[in-house]
Amino acid sequence: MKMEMLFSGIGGQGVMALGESICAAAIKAGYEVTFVPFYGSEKRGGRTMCNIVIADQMESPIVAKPSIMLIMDERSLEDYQDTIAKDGTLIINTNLVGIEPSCECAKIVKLPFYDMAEQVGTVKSANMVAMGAVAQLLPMIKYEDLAGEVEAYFSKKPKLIPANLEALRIGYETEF
Amino acid sequence: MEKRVFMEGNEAMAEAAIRAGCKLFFGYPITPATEVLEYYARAMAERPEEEIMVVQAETELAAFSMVAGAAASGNRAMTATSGPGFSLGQESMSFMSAAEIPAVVVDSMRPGPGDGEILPAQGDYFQAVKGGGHGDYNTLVLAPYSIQEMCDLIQEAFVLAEKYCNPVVMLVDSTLSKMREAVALPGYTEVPDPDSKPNALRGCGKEESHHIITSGDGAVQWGEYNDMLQEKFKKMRENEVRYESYEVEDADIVMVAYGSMARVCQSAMRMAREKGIKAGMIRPISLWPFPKEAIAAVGDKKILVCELSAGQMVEDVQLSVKDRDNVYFHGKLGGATPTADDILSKIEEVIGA
Amino acid sequence: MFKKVVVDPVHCKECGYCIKFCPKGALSKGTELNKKGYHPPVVNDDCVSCGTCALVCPDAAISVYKE
Amino acid sequence: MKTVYEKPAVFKEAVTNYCAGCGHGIVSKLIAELIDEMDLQEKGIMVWPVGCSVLSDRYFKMDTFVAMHGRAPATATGIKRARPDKLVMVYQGDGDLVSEGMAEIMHAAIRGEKLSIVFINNAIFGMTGGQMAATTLIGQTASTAPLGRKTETSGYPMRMAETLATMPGVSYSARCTINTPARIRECKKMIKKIYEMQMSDQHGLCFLEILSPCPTGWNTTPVNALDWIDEKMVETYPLGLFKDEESE
Repeated sequence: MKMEMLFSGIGGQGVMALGESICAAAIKAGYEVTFVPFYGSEKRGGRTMCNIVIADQMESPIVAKPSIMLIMDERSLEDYQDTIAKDGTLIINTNLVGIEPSCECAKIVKLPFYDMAEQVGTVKSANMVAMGAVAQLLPMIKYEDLAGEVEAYFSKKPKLIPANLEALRIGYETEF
Repeated sequence: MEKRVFMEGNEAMAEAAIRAGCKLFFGYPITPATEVLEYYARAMAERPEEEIMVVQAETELAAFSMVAGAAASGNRAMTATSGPGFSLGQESMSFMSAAEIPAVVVDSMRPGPGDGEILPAQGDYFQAVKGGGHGDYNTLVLAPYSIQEMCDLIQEAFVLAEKYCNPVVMLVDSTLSKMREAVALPGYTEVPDPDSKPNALRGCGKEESHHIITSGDGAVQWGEYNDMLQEKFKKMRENEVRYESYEVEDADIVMVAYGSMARVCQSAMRMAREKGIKAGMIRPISLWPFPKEAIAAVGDKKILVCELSAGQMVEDVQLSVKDRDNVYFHGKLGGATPTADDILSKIEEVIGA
Repeated sequence: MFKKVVVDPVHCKECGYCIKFCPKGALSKGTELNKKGYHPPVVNDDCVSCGTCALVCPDAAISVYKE
Repeated sequence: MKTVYEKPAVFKEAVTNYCAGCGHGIVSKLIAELIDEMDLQEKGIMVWPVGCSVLSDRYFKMDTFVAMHGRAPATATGIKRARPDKLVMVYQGDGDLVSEGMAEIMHAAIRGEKLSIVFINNAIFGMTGGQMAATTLIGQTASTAPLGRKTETSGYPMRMAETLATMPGVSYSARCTINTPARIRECKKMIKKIYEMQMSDQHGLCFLEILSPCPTGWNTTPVNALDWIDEKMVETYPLGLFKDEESE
């Protein structure tokens, strides 16, 4: 098994935290995992993108054809959509993406992560909703492990845990 | 074995170095090596019982000189930088090798020339392996390809530096520095007493004094001193070759790659095998000394050298084999790493050639 | 024979500081050459063992004794 | 019989490579006397520069690091941070400290490193044969300034002691010279002072600039060189104490 993923957005959206949580949960499940971050040169509001590979054995950390692509803003879609695998799934945050994807892939999922997050608290949890959605495509990761990572991530701000867990849950349970 | 943790390369390597008893760190911020300095600075602040000492130097020139001073006192010391800083550090690399100072220097490569980019690259191979400083000297150059290996090798690097009284270079790149993966952090190691090292500066009292000098006293004396150093480098060449080979025996084509590029080639090798192409790989772990014999033993198979450079290690591969026409090269410049698919296409092209 | 000032002929480089600063004018340029071609100074009986010559000597070539 | 003066025990037998009348010899001798008197052979680690004093490891029975050109304050930082209980005795000339190593001395001062630095200012590059230094006087000739240093092309002499005295990381800064017996005695007291201050562990960088004769570099005789310090140098480089935390 070897699964390549690419998550991309803009700084502040929590794309990296989302990616790291998925990696940590996959490691718990016993997989070899690599997480490679790419940042734009801007310190705030710049590009944040990560390559994640989950596999049975140690593999190249460089993602060529992601089978899961999470796109949180429009520029990311323009830059990366053409690299998606033919049998891949593209997940788009419709709140920040106004254009139609032009790539060929098996499935395109459009979800308003900001709106969904707002329903359970704050738009800041949009990345958690997105993580829940991505997790639906990762049967090898246990939901409880992912929830555990969310709790660990907010361990210093425990007040934020319930809303973020809720955001994760609605993303995970949204049907697509 | 310790539980595996999900850690960034730079931070894991810094932790492994601390556990190897390297309590003295001198550095200057530079992407993509800065996290080593930051990790050490946090450790100094948060773990007072470990007596860690970090100085953020004014330049890499100074940072390397501080490392030289601290290591000359018999204590384990290191710095971590990237190409532009490693260039400034070359005077110290030459000096430390001449003065027989054991120290560990990390160069996390990014693409040059000039300021370049902050992405992954392997363009500092010549500078690290051939000696970017002045005079005739060599340093061991170790090139890990995973975060686990970064941790294991940096611990070994201190032992090797002390064994040969010579600086050791850890040559990594932006991908390895910045990526995260699961790593079983190595434990705390035994650290020799600084005063037990033969030439450590300690305050001699009435005993024989210890001198760190690199200036000669006439052609004969300095010639003899150089011969002594060369004798030592010869021993290093004989004893410290490290590499791994993968499915070379039945291979029709053997890739040679190191560092993060080797990770990509390893995946490409598996993809090639799935397609029925008999591909293998040799991964040099020590770039100096270079695993010449292992590469020579490949015989008349085709060799494909892959690097994130315009072709630097490929020269050492060519020097290792009988037939240079059998050696093919694939490189990429500027910071983009070829994907496994790119390498697979290159394999198919070379096999067909 | 007791000597108040002993000049090490190997180290002396004939800079003349000892001669210049001797408060008694007891030192003067010697006539014998050392191996480097310098003339180490000679001392006469006016010396009072004050040590000024040793103090100013850049080569630590002078020892001074008192009876 | 009483010994008034004998060569310091810490000195080795080697004849120094210094020219006749060189100030390095006098200052080295003062340091050697202090090592004997203060019993510093075990406490002290010496850091020497590149320049005429580069061969000092041959003169002293001391643990010694001869640093790269200009890097002595950085190297000494490494040693002091690794062995904070030691007295790190740094010695630099003007080519080393003011030209090649300006960043290193300034940043050691910025950090307030616990170091004692003896700085030999002879307004010339001695070892390489009489080239202009950053400390060369205006109008002073040098092999690279055959008509004398001109401010239009080569700027102005650098006053290190005054500059460092303005810095909070510096605990002591003074300038002295060694062209008379009285001044040599005074100089020794000042060197002793900067060593004691470091050993007290209460202070930052301690700096002593010494105007020192270079008869060869100045193209004159040793005795005339001593006069030249008074005639020319002290005008640009006034003697004095610019900062002493202990007396504040």
